[in-house]
Amino acid sequence: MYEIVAFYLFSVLTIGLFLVTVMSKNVLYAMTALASGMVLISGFFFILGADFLGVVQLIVYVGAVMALYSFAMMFFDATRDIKEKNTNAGLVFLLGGLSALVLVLMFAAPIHSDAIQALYPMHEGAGNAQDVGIVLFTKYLVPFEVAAVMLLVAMIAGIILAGKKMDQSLTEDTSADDEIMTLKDAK
Amino acid sequence: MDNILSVLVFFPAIAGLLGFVVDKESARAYGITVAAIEFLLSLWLWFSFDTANAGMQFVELIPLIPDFGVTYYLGVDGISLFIIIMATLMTLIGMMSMSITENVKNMIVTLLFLEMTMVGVFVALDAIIFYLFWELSLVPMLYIIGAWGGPLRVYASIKFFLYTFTGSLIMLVGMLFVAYVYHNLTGVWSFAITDWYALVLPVNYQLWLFAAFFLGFAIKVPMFPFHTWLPYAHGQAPTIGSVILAAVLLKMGTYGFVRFSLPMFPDASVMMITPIAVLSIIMVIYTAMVAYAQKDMKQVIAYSSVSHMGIIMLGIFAMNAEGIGGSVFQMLSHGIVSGALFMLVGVIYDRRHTKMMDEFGGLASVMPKYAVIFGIMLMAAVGLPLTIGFVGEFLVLLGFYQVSPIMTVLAGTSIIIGAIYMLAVYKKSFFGPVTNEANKTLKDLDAKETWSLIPLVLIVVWLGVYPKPVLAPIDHSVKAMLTFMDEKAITHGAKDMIKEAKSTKEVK
Amino acid sequence: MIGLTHYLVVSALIFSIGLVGVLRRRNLLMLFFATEVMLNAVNIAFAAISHYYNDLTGQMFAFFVIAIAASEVAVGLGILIVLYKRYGSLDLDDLANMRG
Amino acid sequence: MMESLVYIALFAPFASSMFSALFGMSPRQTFVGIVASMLLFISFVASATLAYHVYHTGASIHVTMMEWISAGDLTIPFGFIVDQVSVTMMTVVTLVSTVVHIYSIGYMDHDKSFNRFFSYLSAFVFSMMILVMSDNFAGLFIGWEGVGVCSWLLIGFWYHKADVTREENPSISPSWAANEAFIMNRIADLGMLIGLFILYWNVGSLQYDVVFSALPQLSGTILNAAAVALFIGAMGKSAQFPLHTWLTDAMEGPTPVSALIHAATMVTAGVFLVVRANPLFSMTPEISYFIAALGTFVAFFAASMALVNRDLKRIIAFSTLSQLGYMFAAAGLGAYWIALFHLAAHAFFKALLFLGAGNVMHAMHDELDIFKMGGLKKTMKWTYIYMGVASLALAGIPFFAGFFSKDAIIETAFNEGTLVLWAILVVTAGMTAFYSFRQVFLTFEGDERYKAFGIHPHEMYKFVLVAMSPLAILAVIAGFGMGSFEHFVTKLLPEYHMSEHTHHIAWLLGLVVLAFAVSGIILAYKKYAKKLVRDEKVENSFIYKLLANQYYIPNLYEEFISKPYAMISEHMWKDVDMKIVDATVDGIAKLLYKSGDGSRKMQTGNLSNYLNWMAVGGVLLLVVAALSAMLG
Repeated sequence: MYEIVAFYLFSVLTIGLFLVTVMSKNVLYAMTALASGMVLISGFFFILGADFLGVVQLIVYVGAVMALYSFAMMFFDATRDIKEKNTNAGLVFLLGGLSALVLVLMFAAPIHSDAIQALYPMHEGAGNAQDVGIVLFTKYLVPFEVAAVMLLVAMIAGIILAGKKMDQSLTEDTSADDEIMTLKDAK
Repeated sequence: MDNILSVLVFFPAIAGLLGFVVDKESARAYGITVAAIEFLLSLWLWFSFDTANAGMQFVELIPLIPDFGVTYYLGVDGISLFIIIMATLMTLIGMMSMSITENVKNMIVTLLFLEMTMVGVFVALDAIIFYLFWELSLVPMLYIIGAWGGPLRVYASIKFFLYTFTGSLIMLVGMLFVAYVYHNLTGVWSFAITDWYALVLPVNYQLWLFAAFFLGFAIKVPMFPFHTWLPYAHGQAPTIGSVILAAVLLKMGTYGFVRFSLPMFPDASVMMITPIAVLSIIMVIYTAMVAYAQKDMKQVIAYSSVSHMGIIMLGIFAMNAEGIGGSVFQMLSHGIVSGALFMLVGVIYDRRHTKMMDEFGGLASVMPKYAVIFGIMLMAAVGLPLTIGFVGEFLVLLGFYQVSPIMTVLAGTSIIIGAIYMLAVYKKSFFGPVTNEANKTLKDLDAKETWSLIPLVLIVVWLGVYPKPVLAPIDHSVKAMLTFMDEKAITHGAKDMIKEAKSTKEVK
Repeated sequence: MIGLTHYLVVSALIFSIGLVGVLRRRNLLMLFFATEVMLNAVNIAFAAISHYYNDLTGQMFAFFVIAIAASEVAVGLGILIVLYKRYGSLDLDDLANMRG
Repeated sequence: MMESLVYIALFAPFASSMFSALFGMSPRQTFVGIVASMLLFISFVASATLAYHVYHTGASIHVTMMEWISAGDLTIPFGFIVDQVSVTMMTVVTLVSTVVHIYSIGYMDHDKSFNRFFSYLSAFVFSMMILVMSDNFAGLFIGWEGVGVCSWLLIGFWYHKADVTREENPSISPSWAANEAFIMNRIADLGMLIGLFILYWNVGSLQYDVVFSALPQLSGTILNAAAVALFIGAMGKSAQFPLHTWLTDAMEGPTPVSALIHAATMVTAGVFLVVRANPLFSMTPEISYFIAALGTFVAFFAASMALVNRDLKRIIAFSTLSQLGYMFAAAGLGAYWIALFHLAAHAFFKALLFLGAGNVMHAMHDELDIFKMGGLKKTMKWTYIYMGVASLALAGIPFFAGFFSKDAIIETAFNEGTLVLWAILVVTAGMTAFYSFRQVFLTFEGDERYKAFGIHPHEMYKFVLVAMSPLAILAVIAGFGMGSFEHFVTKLLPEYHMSEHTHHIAWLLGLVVLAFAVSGIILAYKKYAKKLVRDEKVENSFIYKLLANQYYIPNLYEEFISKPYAMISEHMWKDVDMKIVDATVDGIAKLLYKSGDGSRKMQTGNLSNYLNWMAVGGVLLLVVAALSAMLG
């Protein structure tokens, strides 16, 4: 019973929060809504019994990713409202609505195939983390390592990209920077 | 020499690469030497060719991509042998007579590369290798037209390239499909043409595949209504480009029909006799008329080329040994004669920098030697007996008569309208008084030009009087192909057609 | 009882919201947010399918999605910073210098 | 021995041609002409020896030199046969050619292309020899086309002359006339080729003996088709209506050429073909009757045009045309040997007539208008005698060659019961006598009109006159060989016997013909022998103009064939090829360019737009997937 309540609660909340993320003009609001949405999504994972995934979701998304965003935002002027020419609302909602409709139709359709069989079944009794660990470090070892390397590369890339000329302020007195000058001229 | 064919194919290309380091002044001599060696090699091929054997000879087979059945597979039979010799000969003669002075070295290298692709097309027995050389041959020709051509050269060369490329892409799809069908039926991949021959396809497959191959070949031939790239290409190309284009590159199309379409799709070929014959006849008559209306000497020859290719097409679809054999012979004859005619137009262009016939008149009295050789080639072009032009044309018309007398009469009008435009050219340019001051001081053929044309004249007469050494091997291979087609045909109509057209009626 | 379909529908809706965001926003940062939304939507679907078919593969994929999302954010933000340094803006309309 | 004679007869002219060609571009060398003439004489001697041999042994000589074309089931050798028919032709051809060669040494004396002329002339003789000697139809076709080309070269020999209007010169220019001749012959050659194809596919060979022995097994339709096709070929070469216009225009060539090619030899090739293929034509009576009727028509038609013409050579050309009509009439009626006999006799006196005309031209500085001549008998006695003799022979005056042969033809027409043909041929005989002597009298008798133009005529060289004498002698005496000739050739050709009835009244028929001929001569004498009286009224009459303009047929051809052809060609090029075919191709290319240009606007450089497009694509894919899932 509580599962139903939780599901609908989470659903409504996440959809609402993400709507805020997408529609809000203020970056801070958007980011806050996004972070809250992420937390609620981990809730879905817990309901679904994917405990480990839920934890990872919390740590990585809410912890790391959102922290990155917040730090990044320090570079930009986050308090200002974003002024942008949004795409024609009609088109956006037509496409969005259409895709939602089609996807919902597709997912709501009954699945007939009996051929779907578990490739790596979960074990009764064993905890989710244990299961995940076994599969991850046996069947998915190579992808896992590759993912690790990728994360390392991404980290270094991020540092190098963002770290150049960290000593200079981004928001104030950019005229001192020759490079920026020339680029602006070029533009 | 077991790998004579590989040597034939790659010798010019390697020599061409080495040509980059040759000194500018000696590039021409280098090119002629290489072309001469290549020509001698091809002659050697002829002498060691077993004329009694109708099948493929000098076969080389090296698997390249075994998983997909792509092999390096070369071989010649009576049909391709002489086209190869003609290709090497025309390259040699073209180089000898070449009058280009700028970037000679680049031209030589380009020509040698072109020679590789030309020989490659005619010896390839693997569809992928064939296609490779087929497409590669476009590049040097594109460069020759684009770099040494006339004022409209960019338009002409792009038109040439895109037009022929479009056709061959469709052909490629056809090839892949044949390979796919082959794989489905046998479980192995193969692109070898000889393997494909064994494939008995249902009639509807045959028709579709025939259409795909047809587009590729027909544009190259070029058949009406796909011919309009040719006048531009010829009009803008330098003399050497026109010579090679007319003599060899066009033959790739007709050769393709003989090598692919007929043996692979016998039923479809028989079904398509009438449409193709109609197109060919339109091509013969219509382009001959267009040729008559031309003011530019070279355009006349260009359109006449199309008209003659119509005769060749007709012969191929006669489905009998006379017609197909005549057709293959006519390919050689057309190569030599139209090549020579383009060279002759080049001669006068070098002197006067114009090809407009109203600029000339009375050249026969100023340039007698030139007029004589032009006259001989002209007579060969209109198919005078005892010249090379007659044998092929006669056999083609003879062969096609069995298929349809009415259409033969229509196609036969080519001997009339061919004479009309050719004689008109001759009269306008060579006869009459010398009216134009600029023509009064023209020099007759110099040694270089004479000695490049004399061999062609000799061949024209030799093969006109005694075509047997060439015709016999062709006939052998063609007969073998026809027997094979007859056995392979699945519809009764096709079987009857191929059989009936093969033998004269028994006298009761 | 909540079935697989429910989760998939929610996932589809969230995905569509993300899509709306992608379509609507011109600010690069907001685009990133929208992308995150879409990725999370997919993760829900994965987890749900994993649960209902009793198969861990879905969770595995979700892990890798998260890993990729993390690295995307790292690199992407780096690029954003560079862009901001150069152009002083993150609006796509300002960055349109590849006009054909 | 005899085989090598065959080759000598055949290749001596070839050697002569090649020898002269060696000097083709160098200045005039008299020895070239002499050597060429000698080689031709050798060929003549060889032919005569062969004739003697064949006459005595009655056997034909058959040689095969080598294989020419062999493809499929087709095998064509270079084979030559010397039998009664071909040896007759060979002797006639080489004899006339030898005379013409020697004559040309004198006639072409001042021409700078002297050597080239001999090269062409001998090449022609070579082709003609192939034509008559070949043992198969394909070989005949080689010669057939070969003589066509040589005729082209020789008609256009003075190629440097410019085109003028038809009013000034009805043949426009030598090169124009040459092209006309070649193209008209080609039209007929197509017919001939088709004939060869029909025979090949139904018989399996092109050898005369194989074809003729297989003919009885063929159906009537095939025989008729083959006969029609071959006769079309014959019509072109022998200039039968409607392909006749080239022959008079061919007079643009040097006169020896007209004598040899356009009178004695080449134009008779059509008759030769019909005679050669007599087994075929005798099996197709309808076609044969058509041939006879057409021949009769052409005989009359050409003679009518000759009545009023003022051009010395054209008159003779029309008379050639007319006589060819006689030959076809004979051949069509089944009297093949008579046709062949008339062919030979005609060759002698017509060549003589032309050479005489050449003498006159030489004397008159290439003036051809007989109204500007007259009274030349004083200075040109021998030429007058020659031309007089030739004209007597042509008119069919008793005991000259033409009398025997022509009379026999007219008799045949009577014998076959084709009285209409007979009547026309008789009338034509009278016309022939009239125009021949009109020409002779206007040229040699009467007032000396040439003086007004300041021309000083002179007789031809002695050796030329001597060289012409064999022809003159033959023109007189050839008729007496008729009996033995019949005996000779009917070993090969079907015999032809007059019925009892015809035989009885033969003298009466002969008398009728003679009466017409003599009255023609008398009429000509009365009108033209004293002096030229021009009658404005007659010359302005419609008929006179019609005849003088060759029934306006050349104009009709130009208006309704040449000009429309040129116009259609122009349209084909400029409108169809450029504006439809090529424009379609370019249109496709333009369409691609346009669509590329149009879609370039999508490339805004704005990522957001790209994202939108991507989303559109994604949604579309989704919809497609959903739809296909639903429908599939």
